[in-house]
Amino acid sequence: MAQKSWMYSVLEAVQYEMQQDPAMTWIFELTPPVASTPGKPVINLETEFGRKRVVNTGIDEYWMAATVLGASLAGSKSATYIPYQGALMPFELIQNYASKMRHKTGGVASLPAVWIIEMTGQTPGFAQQHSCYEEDSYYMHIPGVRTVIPSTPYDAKGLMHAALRSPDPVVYLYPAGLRTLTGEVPDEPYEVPLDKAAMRQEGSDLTIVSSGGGMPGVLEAAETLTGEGMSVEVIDLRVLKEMDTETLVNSVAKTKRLLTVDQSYYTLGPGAEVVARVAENVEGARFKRVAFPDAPPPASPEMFTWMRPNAEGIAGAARDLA
Amino acid sequence: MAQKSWMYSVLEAVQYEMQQDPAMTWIFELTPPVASTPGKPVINLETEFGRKRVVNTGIDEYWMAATVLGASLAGSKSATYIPYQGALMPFELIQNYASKMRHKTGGVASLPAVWIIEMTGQTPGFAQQHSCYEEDSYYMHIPGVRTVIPSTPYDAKGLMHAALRSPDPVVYLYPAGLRTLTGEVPDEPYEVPLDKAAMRQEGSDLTIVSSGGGMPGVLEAAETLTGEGMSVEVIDLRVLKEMDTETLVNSVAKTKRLLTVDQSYYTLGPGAEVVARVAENVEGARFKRVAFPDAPPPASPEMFTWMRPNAEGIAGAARDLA
Amino acid sequence: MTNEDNAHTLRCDDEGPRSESRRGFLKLAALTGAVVSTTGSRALANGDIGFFAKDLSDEKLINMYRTILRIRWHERTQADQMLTNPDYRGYNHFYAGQEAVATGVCAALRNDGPFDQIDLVYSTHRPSGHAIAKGVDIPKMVAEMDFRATGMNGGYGAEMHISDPSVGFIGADGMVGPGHVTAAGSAFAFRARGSDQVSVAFAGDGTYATPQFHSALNNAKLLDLPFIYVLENNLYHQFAHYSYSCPHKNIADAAAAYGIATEVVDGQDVIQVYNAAKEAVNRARSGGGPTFIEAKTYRYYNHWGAPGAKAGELGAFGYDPLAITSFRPEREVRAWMQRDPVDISRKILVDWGVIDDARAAEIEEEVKAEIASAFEWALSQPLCTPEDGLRHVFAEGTVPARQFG
Amino acid sequence: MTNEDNAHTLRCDDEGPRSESRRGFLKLAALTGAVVSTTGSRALANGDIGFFAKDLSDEKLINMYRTILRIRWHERTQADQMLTNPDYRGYNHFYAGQEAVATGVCAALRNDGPFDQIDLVYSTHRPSGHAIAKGVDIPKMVAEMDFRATGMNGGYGAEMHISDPSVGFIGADGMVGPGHVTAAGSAFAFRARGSDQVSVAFAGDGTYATPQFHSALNNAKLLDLPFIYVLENNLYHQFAHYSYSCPHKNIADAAAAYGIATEVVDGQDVIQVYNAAKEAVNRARSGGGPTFIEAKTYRYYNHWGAPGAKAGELGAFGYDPLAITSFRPEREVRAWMQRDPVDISRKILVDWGVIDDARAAEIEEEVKAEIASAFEWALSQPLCTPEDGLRHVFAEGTVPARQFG
Ligand SMILES: Cc1ncc(C[n+]2csc(CCOP(=O)(O)OP(=O)(O)O)c2C)c(N)n1
Ligand SMILES: Cc1ncc(C[n+]2csc(CCOP(=O)(O)OP(=O)(O)O)c2C)c(N)n1
Ligand SMILES: [Mg+2]
Ligand SMILES: [Mg+2]
Repeated sequence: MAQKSWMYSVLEAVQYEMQQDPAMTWIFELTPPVASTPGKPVINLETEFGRKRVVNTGIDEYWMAATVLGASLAGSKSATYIPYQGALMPFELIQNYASKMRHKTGGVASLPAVWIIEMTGQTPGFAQQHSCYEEDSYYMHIPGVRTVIPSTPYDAKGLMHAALRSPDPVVYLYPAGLRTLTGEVPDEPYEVPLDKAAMRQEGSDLTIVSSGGGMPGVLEAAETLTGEGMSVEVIDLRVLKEMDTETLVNSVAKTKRLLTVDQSYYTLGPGAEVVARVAENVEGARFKRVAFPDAPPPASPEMFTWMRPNAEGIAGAARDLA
Repeated sequence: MAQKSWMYSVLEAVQYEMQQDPAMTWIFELTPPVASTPGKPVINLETEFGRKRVVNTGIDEYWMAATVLGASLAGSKSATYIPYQGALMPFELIQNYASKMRHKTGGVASLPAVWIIEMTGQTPGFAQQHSCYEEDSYYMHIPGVRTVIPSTPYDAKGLMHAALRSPDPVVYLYPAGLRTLTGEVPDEPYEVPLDKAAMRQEGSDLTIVSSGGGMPGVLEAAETLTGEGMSVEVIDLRVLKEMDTETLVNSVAKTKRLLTVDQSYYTLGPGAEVVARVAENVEGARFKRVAFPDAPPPASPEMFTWMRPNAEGIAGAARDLA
Repeated sequence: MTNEDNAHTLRCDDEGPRSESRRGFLKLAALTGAVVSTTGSRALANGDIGFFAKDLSDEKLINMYRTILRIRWHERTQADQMLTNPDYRGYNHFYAGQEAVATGVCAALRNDGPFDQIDLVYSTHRPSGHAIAKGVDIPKMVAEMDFRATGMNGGYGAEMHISDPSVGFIGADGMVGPGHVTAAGSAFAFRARGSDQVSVAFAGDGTYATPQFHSALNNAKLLDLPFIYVLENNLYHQFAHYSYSCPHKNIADAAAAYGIATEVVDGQDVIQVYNAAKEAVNRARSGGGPTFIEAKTYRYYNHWGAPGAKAGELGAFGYDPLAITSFRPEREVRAWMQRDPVDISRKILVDWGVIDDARAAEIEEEVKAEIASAFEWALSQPLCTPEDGLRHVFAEGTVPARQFG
Repeated sequence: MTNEDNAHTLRCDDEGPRSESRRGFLKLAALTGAVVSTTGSRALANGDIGFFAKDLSDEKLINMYRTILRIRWHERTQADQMLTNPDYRGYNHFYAGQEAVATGVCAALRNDGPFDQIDLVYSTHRPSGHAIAKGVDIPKMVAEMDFRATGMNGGYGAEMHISDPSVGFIGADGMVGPGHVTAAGSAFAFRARGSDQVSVAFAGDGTYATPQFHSALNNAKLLDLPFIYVLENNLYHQFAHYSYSCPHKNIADAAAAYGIATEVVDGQDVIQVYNAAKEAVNRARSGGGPTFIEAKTYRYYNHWGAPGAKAGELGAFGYDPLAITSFRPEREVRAWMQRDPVDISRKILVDWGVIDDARAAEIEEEVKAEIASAFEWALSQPLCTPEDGLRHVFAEGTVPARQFG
């Protein structure tokens, strides 16, 4: 166990799995598979496993995703890291081809594929095309692909092990804004399950549900609210597909108040599904959603930071609801 | 006014707008812009406007969508008909480039672009890749593009006029399963607004909300339920972006029961957004969603027709809820 | 899975007793179906080098003939079902006319053995010929196409998604685009794990215009992948001539531009196709990178289903009701049918002394019977159970029903 | 909008008094920066044909020199801001080193007049040079890059999305891919409405690998569009040499394969670039279809921002902190800086007798002052109003706030 950066935690899992399986491949475009953390050896997949297995490619994210799929269909576990600029380039391949592969073959296809898809860091100033967080909804609607989104280095490593060992294709969303987080992360391999939400804080007055890049703001708001005497339950979805309905319903059955927080657009953000599932199953509850407005993120830091949900806005919405 | 087929109604609008604007272009791939209806002249855009303005292209739906965008940025109104097999091929172009164009330029871009995107007819036997209806959710999540989905020949024509006259880019979803519908459609041009849901039937016990290919089953179920003495309000969303929240909220404020029906997948189908918006605004209501399960559509007609929501299933869900 | 060890056990796909050299028959073969033209890096010093069919056993040659017949009679039987049996629910994008392409290519591949040693084939929306040539179980395929629970894919996929990895048939693909890049991805995995397997993508002339065409070829070249792109240029994509979407006469020229080895072959002559495929496979296995084969061919039916066809007769003529603004001239169809792959392969075998006319006819009768019984078996198989639609979304379990609220 | 009528009013972009022919200077010009090589359909009978710069007025030549200097001093001033002014928030993908490409190309275009008559330029993530060459208002561009409310795009877009349709600058594009196909779409509209406008896509060597490269070129050729693809090959995409993603030495070979006219030019010499662009524009306006120009060039800064740069000095050297596994050799950067586009253009003008060294230096001082005052104005402009982020989603109205529940 040691303090590890987010990227180090992820690559530690990848390195281990590549050592176990000499057929496993890794494809990258801009982000070299290199990470370091104080007191630990540098991880560099390219030099460790060589350029036949670890390939640096041109600007063609569709090809990256297709190659991982093709490798998996040929029986080789495979993963790729797609930078956020290309997050939706391979969408059709995953949505209409890969995700339906098991079903359409009646279960005979081999599919150990993992697509790590970066979400932007939402850097103020980068604007529209370089600030969107919206891909969670797109990938979450797809059946046949497990979609996960870690929010801590611990989960990032454990979900990566689980994804790489799963016979199902996995879209592993990587919120680049969380890259600066560090945390206590075991050296040994371990799995975080691909179908369970995480209860981050228990409470009885109100349930707040978020995921990925939304979590830091939610945790900060929860701290403020707790300080004000509110008993807040905080759930980190962690898995978007298949969503852990039970944890959500049990919580709101108790609190009768549900606030969802999305860093992505309001309309059909993950929060819409959370509210809908709970509304179908819990009577007499009250609901609210905090989200980025249905507008592309503008460049101006003044406009952008005002539009992005933050701890203060979340806490305000929680107070209104409770 | 005359009985017109769906396709005839649509092309009548396109023909009129192309006659008005000699710069307007049309791009197609498989579906020739030809339609006939008894007693009316055949419409053939290709022969009427020539191959410089009406282009038959290769299998490259991304190019089709990009060309329409490029034409619109150059000041030429433009439209394309993308067959359902290629429904998501141009997704990234629309999602990350076109939809953000007005915002990122601070409002200076010219954007009279219309992408007609076919949804499958959900023909039993066609299976997975050729039976998906799922694109409504993907396009609906995008800000900056108006997404509409007609369910009658009348609306199909009126929404087409409105789309072609709108300064905003429009994704016009075309449920191919409704192609066999005919209806009374005026010969003159008219617009159906790009931001209003349609109240198909008023009632006080229960609100059913659906759209596009889901409507025939809903109307059939409503008839059954009405016959049984239930007072059913039926709303056809017609516009997915921006969704007409007011109509939905007013209805459920009255009925206190909301049933949504999607022919597409349960998770993050349009129904999720409908439920979430209403749940945020109406207290003490009860909710239920009928949808295609979170599974790709299988080929076997036995499996597929059982999975697809139909009038009987909708009526059953309504009875449970009321 | 695969590791470096078994990568070096090269298996020979055409082992068995060599028949006598058939060089004497070369001239005859050249008459029946010469290579249309060659481009790119293929430069043969004389007609013999690269004529790999010279070394094929009689048994293998007869098998190729039998494969062509199986494809043909599967098509004809299914067309007749569609035209005469109101209970038949299957459909097809008929492959008749193109049989020599699938047969010649797959004859050069490794089609049985452990999954980590066989060659893989990615097919298209027109898959039945590729599937049969790669060696799938025909009765199960027929059952799949009629949505039967015991079909090759349990009734989940039907024609546009048939698949059988056990013979390396990764399968059909209803989309035009994703498949060929993904096929190159399998080739990438072979190279990464040090395997000598080969990945083959069948594709139509329509694929040229897709953006993925560039991705597949560019990366196959850059990474020198063991990848073979077999483009069946049957002149039309759906109802449009390929000149609507491609500025090249030979689409292979587009591949040659990447520095990829190319061959343009007569797709009606199984021997020419085999020779080109064998050379490509040799190149790929020995680390020489990708090959692009363009087979000039033609389909006898319309794009989809059997419109214009008559029960008991080969081919479809006249106006395709789906076409509207353009369709194929009937004379063009008839001109191509003069160079029928079944006839050509039979003549070659007879000319080479492998079989005589009587044996050829006998084989055809055997195949007809085999196909008839495949349909008989398949059409008596059980239909699917509705609830099973909720399975096979993930490797384990079922997803919940949602259609009843 | 445009209609057939005004399509025939061909306006000449370089009208005005013709200066004397400069044929005598050709040899000198050739020494300062010869065409690197030519491919495809370009075959000049002698050195004079196609040397369109011979007919340029002194005024126009001086304007080109001024444009190069404006781009250069915009870059250097912004880099200094980034390095020395802690309050400065803008960023850039610096274009310094490539100035002659944008300048030479845009000098051959129609840059003012009604929107339905000017030529359009689609730019990249590295847009400042293209924008200045096309004629945008520099102070407003500088304000936009620092997120000011009065910026060219109201602070909505910043560097990667700057746009000004009034001069035909459709704008920057943060993505690598969508832009070039869309640019071809504008060319499609020109042809459809019978306009003689031209659509130009600037692109980097990184665009070669994108699937959209194929789409753009294939359709431009098939439809003979008035489309010019200017590929600035500065050898690197991000931190990778272009040979990682492209099997061609000249990327223009890829375009030539489609049957598109191609030119490979020395991107450091504005006259060579102008000549190639003028030929391409003439071809496009007269219905001759697309041209692909590959300009061999180099950027003096790292991919993004100013790491490795020093205030007051040109260029960035040493390790790029973003690169990690690969970066550019410092000697390569210095070797390219020997052939600086500013120096080359100045020498040509002096050699041709258009200006002398003193006037050249004077012009440079004028430009420096102009740029300094642009920054001064821009950096004193108001910041944006937060609520305005909800505007410009649709043509009218605002969308609701959602961040407060
Ligand atoms: C992305 C996409 N767009 C459109 C289609 C519809 N489509 C199915 S087959 C086909 C024509 C294919 O032509 P070709 O590749 O020449 O193969 P052939 O049918 O001639 O065997 C088309 C356009 C599709 N399946 N996928
Ligand atoms: C689809 C997509 N993938 C990745 C990126 C990230 N990216 C931005 S610029 C760039 C390199 C572009 O190189 P090149 O085209 O040569 O232009 P240059 O930077 O050399 O001017 C990359 C990979 C992107 N913007 N879009
Ligand atoms: Mg074809
Ligand atoms: Mg570059």
